[in-house]
Amino acid sequence: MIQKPIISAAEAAAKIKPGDVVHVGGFLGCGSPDAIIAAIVSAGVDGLTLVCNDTGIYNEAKGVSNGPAPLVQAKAFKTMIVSHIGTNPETQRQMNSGESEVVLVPQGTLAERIRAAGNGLGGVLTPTGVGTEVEEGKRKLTLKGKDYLLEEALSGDVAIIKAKKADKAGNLVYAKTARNFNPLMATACGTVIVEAEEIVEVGAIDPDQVHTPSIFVDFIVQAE
Amino acid sequence: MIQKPIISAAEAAAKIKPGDVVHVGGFLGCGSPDAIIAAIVSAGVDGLTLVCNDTGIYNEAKGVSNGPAPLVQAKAFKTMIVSHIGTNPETQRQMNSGESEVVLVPQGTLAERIRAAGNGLGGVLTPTGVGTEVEEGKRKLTLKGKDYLLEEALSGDVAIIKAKKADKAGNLVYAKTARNFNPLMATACGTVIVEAEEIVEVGAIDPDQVHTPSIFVDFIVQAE
Amino acid sequence: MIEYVENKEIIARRIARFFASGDVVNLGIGLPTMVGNFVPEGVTVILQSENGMMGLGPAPEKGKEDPMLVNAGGMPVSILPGGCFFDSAMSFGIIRGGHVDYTVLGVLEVDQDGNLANYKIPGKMVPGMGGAMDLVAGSKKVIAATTHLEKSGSSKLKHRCSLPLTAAHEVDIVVTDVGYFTVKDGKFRLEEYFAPYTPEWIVEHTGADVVVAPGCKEFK
Amino acid sequence: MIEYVENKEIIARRIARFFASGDVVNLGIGLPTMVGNFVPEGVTVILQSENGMMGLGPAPEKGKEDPMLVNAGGMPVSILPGGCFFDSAMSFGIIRGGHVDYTVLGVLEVDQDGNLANYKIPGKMVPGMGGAMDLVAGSKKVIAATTHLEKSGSSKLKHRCSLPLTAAHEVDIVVTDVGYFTVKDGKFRLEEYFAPYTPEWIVEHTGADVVVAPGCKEFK
Repeated sequence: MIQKPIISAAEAAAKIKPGDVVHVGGFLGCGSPDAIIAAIVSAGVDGLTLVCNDTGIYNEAKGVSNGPAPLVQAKAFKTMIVSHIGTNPETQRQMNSGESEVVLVPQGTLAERIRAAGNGLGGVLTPTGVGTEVEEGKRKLTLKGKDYLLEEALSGDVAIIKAKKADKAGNLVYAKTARNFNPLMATACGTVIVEAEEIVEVGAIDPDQVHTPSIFVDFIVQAE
Repeated sequence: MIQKPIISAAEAAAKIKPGDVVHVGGFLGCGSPDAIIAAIVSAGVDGLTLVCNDTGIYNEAKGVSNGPAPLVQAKAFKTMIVSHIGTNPETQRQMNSGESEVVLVPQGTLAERIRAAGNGLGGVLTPTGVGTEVEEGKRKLTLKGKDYLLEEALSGDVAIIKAKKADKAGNLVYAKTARNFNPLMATACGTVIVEAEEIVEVGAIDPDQVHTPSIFVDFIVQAE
Repeated sequence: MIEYVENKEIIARRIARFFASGDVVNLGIGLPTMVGNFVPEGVTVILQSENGMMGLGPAPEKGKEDPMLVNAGGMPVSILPGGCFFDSAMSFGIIRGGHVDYTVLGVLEVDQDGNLANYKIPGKMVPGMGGAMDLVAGSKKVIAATTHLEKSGSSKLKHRCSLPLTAAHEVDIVVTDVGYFTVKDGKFRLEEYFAPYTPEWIVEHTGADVVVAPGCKEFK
Repeated sequence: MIEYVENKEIIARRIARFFASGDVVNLGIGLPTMVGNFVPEGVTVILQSENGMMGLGPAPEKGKEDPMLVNAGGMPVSILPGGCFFDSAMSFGIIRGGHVDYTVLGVLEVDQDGNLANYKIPGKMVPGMGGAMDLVAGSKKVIAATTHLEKSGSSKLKHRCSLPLTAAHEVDIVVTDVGYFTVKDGKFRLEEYFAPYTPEWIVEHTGADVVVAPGCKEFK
């Protein structure tokens, strides 16, 4: 099996170009690729579009800044496509001041749009958001008397994700609730970089227990 | 955790009523719930609609009849919604004679239609089948210059599936290529019956390694 | 004269009584999370957390938290035997697919047509909908949990929501600290009242159309 | 005069040369499966099987077959280290999502517009499309593998398919036992010819428009 390059967090950050659409795994900081995020902050890339469940937790008083929050703080994002920003006042500030654009997407719809992109589907029909502001600008279809919104695939240029374990070919296993959006984003982006807590030899993971097949992964970063 | 009733194959068969839409896991007999299929043949239910990858392998000369083939032989199906019938001449005979209706669905589309039903989606947009007979009677939508067919969710009354291992709560693990359609069908039907090679205590399966969460499963049958 | 005093515990206690063994339940952040503490002895519910788990257990002891094991609010939790983890697509497949029996969530407003608003106060506060829109659209029964009155004294139950909706026509049950209501035929229907409040007091102090169900009784 | 003799091995051998290390490849049943035997030393391809695996290995020794480990034709196979299993949704997500570099499949007919027919002869034989429609619509490159002529002597390469299509305009490359063609601008373009056949013979014995590429050469 072909092995994937093991690179540094800084090398990973260098793969992200200004203006890229970047999918970032994690849920309120759980399962976020923290070392790569820190390296992108250091690299100072901007004009990015974020696709993530949320913009992380930012609490200055408690000294907490997790998930994509350090990148929000660094004003790396022109646009943020997320389901929740309630735990990051800086995101709300940037949105209200017009410094950045925030597009709110229902969490399940976000998951399906990312999956659709990775799975070659143009989109899906979901009942979520019917009768709400989420409808605006979307096609509505009625099937068997029930209304659905057509939600389109949402792909990205680069995905940065976090795994518990990667073999050197790129097969991944996630831990507990740190799985969340990571396996979906792994399918949906041109370049996929995983930050793995543990890197093991090819063959060390039971083939029935692989969460993300190796072929989706381009680069591996050893988590700190 | 609530435990699920462990029932016999005959009791499982009795849950299927004439006219039901039955999802049957397996791929050319690999990962098929064989004991339950045999029990349905014995029970003599008919007028069923089959949803399955295929109608099994039937080869009289070699004495092979696997997957749903024994049920095809018993004329249990009024309609068969499948992707492939090339390994079962009896299905082709019934189709050509008009004894039963066969609806051919591309395999990936079949997988997504079943998944959509289980996941509360009205349908998905797939490029598969554009420009072919599969288009007929379907809505075609164009997104970003590419054509897609709208393929609708395909639910069922009962799913009979096969697992390698079930805990008593109904969490399932599948083996190798015997996984195939089984986890998708587990989400898509009113009643879900699993035939498990091994039944273990609750807590015996690593929660990161569950393929089908317990809540989808209604009844467990011990495989022979 | 009856004086209104906020009482979140009664809301959580009443909601916990709806569940039967085997029910799959999603509890939202805040007040709904309290419901888990009041599930009656002998009733085993399965708690789902939309960040990707089934079989949510209590918070671990201090010092035993696992940063990889949190609920949808990012708080440390545990998993019960028979629970499992899954990705966000499966999590919302479970939710949207009608495999969750009850979702319990807080509201900013709820109205007599079953509309619910809880994710946005335009120009003021925009936390985002997170998983709420899917939960409300997909769960078999939606229970809105809310104190009956605002601090200002105005009713949380409305003729018509004025804030952007989280979902239209999806709320089945509303439990406040004065009573339990179903949503029927464009009205709130009072099914039970909580002492010291009376049906008369409740009708008077609700900013929406309330009918008192024929069998309406006191909850004890 | 050149006499046509069917030669499946040359087809498999030529196709195997297209691959680079790391390519994900799906080989259809029959002739395409043979391609796996001719991948050059030093080139490591990853074989995908649409029934749900990556890293397909050779057939096991007789007596060592695992009934739970088969390919999409139901035949016993093995899995290489680093391979993995998945369900049918993931399998076709991989296929439809453009993560398969090459799909190689047999044809009943293929035409100069890149249309392909291989799942149905109305009124005669209807095996069904299985995974072929997804594979052809989703793979980055589609290679049609076919003997050049029918037993009857008629060309498998057509101006226009007459049978129901498996997919429209998706075929990139056609390899027969006389040469290798690309599909371009509504014509077959001969890129390489296999001795003893010559470009002239091939143009004459193909029931479709064939242009000979400027750099067309003999394959060795």
